[in-house]
Amino acid sequence: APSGPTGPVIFAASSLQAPLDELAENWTSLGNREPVLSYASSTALARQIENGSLADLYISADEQWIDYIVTAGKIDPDGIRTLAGNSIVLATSRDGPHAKLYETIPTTAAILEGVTVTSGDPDSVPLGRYAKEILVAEGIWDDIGRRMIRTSSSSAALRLVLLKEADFGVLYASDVERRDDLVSYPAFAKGLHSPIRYKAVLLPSSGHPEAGEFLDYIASDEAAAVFAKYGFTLP
Amino acid sequence: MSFDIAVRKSLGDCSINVAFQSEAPLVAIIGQSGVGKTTLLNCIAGLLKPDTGRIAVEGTTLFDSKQQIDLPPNQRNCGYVFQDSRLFPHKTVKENLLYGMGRSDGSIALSLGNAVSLLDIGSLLERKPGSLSGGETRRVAIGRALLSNPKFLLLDEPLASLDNARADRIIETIERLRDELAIPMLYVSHDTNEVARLTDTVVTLD
Amino acid sequence: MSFDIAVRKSLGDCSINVAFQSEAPLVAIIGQSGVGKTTLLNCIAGLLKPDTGRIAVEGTTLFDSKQQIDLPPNQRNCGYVFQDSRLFPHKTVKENLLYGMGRSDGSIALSLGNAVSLLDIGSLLERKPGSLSGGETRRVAIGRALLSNPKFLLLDEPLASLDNARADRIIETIERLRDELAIPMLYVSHDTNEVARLTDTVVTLD
Amino acid sequence: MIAPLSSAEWEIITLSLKVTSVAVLLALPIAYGLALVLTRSRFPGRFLLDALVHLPLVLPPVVTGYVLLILFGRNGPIGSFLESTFGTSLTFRWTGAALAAAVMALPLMVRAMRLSIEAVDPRLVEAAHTLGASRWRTFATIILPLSLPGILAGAILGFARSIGEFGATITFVSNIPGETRTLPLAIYTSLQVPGTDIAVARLVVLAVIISLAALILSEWLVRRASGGRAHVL
Amino acid sequence: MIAPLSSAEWEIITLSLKVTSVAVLLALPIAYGLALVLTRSRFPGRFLLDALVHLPLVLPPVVTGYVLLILFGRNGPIGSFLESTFGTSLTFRWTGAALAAAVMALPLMVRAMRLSIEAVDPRLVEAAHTLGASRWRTFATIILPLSLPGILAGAILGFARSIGEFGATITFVSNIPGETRTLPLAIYTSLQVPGTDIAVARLVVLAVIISLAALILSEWLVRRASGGRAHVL
Ligand SMILES: Nc1ncnc2c1ncn2[C@@H]1O[C@H](COP(=O)(O)OP(=O)(O)OP(=O)(O)O)[C@@H](O)[C@H]1O
Ligand SMILES: Nc1ncnc2c1ncn2[C@@H]1O[C@H](COP(=O)(O)OP(=O)(O)OP(=O)(O)O)[C@@H](O)[C@H]1O
Ligand code: MOO
Ligand SMILES: [Mg+2]
Ligand SMILES: [Mg+2]
Repeated sequence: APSGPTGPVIFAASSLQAPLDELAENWTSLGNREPVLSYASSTALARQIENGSLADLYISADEQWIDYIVTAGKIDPDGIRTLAGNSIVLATSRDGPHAKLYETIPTTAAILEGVTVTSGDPDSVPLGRYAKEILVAEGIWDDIGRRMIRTSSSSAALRLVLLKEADFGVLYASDVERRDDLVSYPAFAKGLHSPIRYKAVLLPSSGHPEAGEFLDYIASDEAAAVFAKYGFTLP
Repeated sequence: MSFDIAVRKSLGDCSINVAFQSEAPLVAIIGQSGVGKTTLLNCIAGLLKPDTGRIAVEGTTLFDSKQQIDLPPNQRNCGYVFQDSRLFPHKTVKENLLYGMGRSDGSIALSLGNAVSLLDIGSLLERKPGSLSGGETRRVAIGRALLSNPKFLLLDEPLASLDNARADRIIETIERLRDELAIPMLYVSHDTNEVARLTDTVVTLD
Repeated sequence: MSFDIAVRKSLGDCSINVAFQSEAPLVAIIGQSGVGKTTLLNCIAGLLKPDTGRIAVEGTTLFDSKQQIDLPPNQRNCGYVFQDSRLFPHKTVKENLLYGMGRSDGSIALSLGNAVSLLDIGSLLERKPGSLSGGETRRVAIGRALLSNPKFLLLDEPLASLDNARADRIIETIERLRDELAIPMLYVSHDTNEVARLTDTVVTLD
Repeated sequence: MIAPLSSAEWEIITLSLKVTSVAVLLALPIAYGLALVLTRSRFPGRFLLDALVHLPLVLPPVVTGYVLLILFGRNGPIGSFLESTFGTSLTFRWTGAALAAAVMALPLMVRAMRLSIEAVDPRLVEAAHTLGASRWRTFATIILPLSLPGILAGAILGFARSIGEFGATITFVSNIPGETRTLPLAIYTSLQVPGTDIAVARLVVLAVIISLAALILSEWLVRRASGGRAHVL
Repeated sequence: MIAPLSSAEWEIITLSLKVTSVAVLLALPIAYGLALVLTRSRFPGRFLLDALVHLPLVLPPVVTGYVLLILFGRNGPIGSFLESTFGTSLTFRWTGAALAAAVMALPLMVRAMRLSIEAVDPRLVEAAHTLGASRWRTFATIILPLSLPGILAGAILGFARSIGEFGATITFVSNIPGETRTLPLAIYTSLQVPGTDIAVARLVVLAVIISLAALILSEWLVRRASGGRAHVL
């Protein structure tokens, strides 16, 4: 690993930064060496791994890429661990004009009539793919999909809602959960989108003795509580 | 009074201190190389600011340190043949010649055709200055100054690099301007014959 | 044979066709402005390539279109006083003077001190060329060429912009080089007195 | 790889060219004005202006995009003014992409232009003045044409930077197909999904071809402008 | 906002400055060499080289980073060579971040330098030749010093571009704290987490301060180099 005598090198999706930072701190306070966490998009990290990075652990927000790594690296798929899940909500600013409105209007279609909606880009961002599945299932994709503001990450979509540049965001529950400036509306029935799973895998190149232990730790029940604290669901 | 000039100016190690008044239309300025002749012309053209002094040509005050008059160079109506020619490299010879022609309130009304045949530069009109010979460059520079419709002329060794025949024709023109139009001129030269032919009024710098 | 030269060269509208051989160390080149004097010197210095011809100085062939000889300019060992001086603007006068001194196989062994006092440029040594007067620039250009330890000299109107006293001293030096060292020189000038004083061998271009 | 361009690819290319040309045309006069002002005088605040112009180069593009979003968003000071005055908005529109590209290209263009303006021989400016030319005429007839190489170099740099602009664009105007999904955003989008290597490669090749074409054009322009002048060495 | 710098912030700044200075020092001679070659002659392939130099400007930074990853990765042609020959690797190391920054800065530097090299008066080069100077001496004593303004402008552009480089860096060398997490990557990282506005603002201000300092330094250098020469207008 680049940093030599330190802890294992973890390549992790940016969207997991908040819980993972806390978990790494906890892990270190248990007397372990501090893991080195490199946050970037799941894509960039996967390509780096493919091209011979010395990472010990890969934690992805995008199942496609973990499958890709597992296939390309001939990794035993049994080694994949699911750390957490997530759900999708419709959110708006608490002090915006739409915060009250949608308490009284029942259907998603009615709420989203004529307003600006943002989410991840369905072509490239997992969040967008889930949003598209939901809107298709709701039968309003043809209308919304055309005018949806497609961002390059879940955090960019969140930012647009926070700035009120978009009236509504189709966002991860974990991004909305702990914010008191947003209200989320449980507009979507469960099961409208494929399950959201954050998965981790020990990379075959890993020689770090503590990498496996750290993986066990972040997949533990104790860790699940931390994920839950940040709005993630149990795996 | 053609010229009423008193200039003090320090530039690096050199300092000039000149004062003269003249009724003669053509005043020759002579002096050793490096004595400050070009510096004096630059002051009169408004490109350098004298430390103190007064510059008036034909009764028009161009500069006066006491009265705080300092006309900008583009309002001094002077035709200046620079020692280093300074043709515009991106313009053709013809465009160079025409550059100053717009000026309305000058005294020399020379046509482009006149100037071109006088200076024998007809074949150069469409060329860019970069490919001209030394003497050709000089002739175009003279033409540009003459055509700029000036009220007075500053000529800094105008005939350098010119063959005798051509130099002769240009001197004749200068004599004509001196006599017929009484255009005030300051004429810097090292050639004593040239100077003797043109004027009795000689200012020697030292 | 000091010079054995036969050059044909077309440049735009102008074409030169010169041939001369000379035992005299100093050959004057005269001719109207624009006739091709500078072009000829550039060919001899190696800056322009003649269309056809042969250039030999003191028995050394510098160019021969038949034998396909074409020495690059930096191997021709010539000291060239350019008509437009071409001092290096980013170097001091002293650095300009010393620039060519390294050349080993030349014929003029002049010391920096000699050249400086001869040309009267001692007070300019630390200045940059940008602030020199016309004549000062000229003198430094002459100094740079003389100090470059050349086997022969090309002088393109070396005395332009110089006052008589200084021009005289430089002519004396040129005469000394001509007589004592028999350095071949091509000397371009418009001044017939100058030419008459220096040589009987005159090549007229037309 | 050698299949003809799909209509989606055409759309991306025409959009990119539209955004880039508007960006360069917008930035060119502003950059030249800034270059002039930064070259000519030492007014108070000049230094701040200089720094401000450089900022988009120094800051990560995401930050520049974010700042644009805050300023030009519908709640931002400029954005709300534009909305109320002209009824238009730049956010999430191709015009916003052009603005982002222009802002990112600006510092490069200014630098190149400054270099050329500083190289204009002041003796020629003086000569123009003695010939009666006003400040303005001197500018238009001497300084502007003599600094043409810098303007061209600035335009080339600006074009290249604009056509490659990604971070500020995606942050400011998002990634909307047909509206703001320019070539770089399309490449990025394809890169995010495994198994799209061919689509990515096609788009990259297109970007290379466009930039080659632009280079050829610019070289031709430069040679025309310089009148085929010989080169230095 | 006015709290003193934390040790993490210091680490980020020193890392950024290290990466940037190595990048600029690395790119400077290469850029100048390329500028010379592209200015002086019309060898076959010159055009391709020109286009290649511009590519990092035209392509989205992610693609450039990806190409670097493929070339310099442990399995890549250059990467495996470096590994087997020198036992070192650039991937996921600050040296790789410097390489990415250098590659991204290169086209800007080359353009500025070309502008100045093309402006060198060929008559001075001829004069040097008649004074016996070889090609090499002419280069070192005439062309190089006279193109100094372009070198300085290139260095400024390169420095600014390097210190702001994000996309190619995070793609090529990831985002490893203390090793490759430069200022822009740190800003990005902070932007991902809610409630870190102050941390982001502090980092942005630091970036601004560094670039201001660099500008002041460069202006001072330029003025020294030009000997306080007067300006054009
Ligand atoms: N910027 C400057 N700094 C220092 N000295 C300068 C500057 N400009 C001019 N000088 C000096 O001022 C003196 C006068 O220069 P000027 O050009 O007026 O001379 P001149 O009489 O025209 O000479 P010449 O006949 O050689 O052209 C010269 O010695 C010159 O070196
Ligand atoms: N690149 C070019 N294109 C076209 N014509 C040119 C070019 N270079 C020079 N000439 C022409 O060639 C002729 C000879 O020029 P040259 O400089 O040799 O003249 P010269 O005899 O030295 O004149 P002078 O005494 O005026 O310096 C001139 O008419 C000039 O205009
Ligand atoms: O790191 Mo992600 O896949 O853009 O949330
Ligand atoms: Mg003078
Ligand atoms: Mg000549």
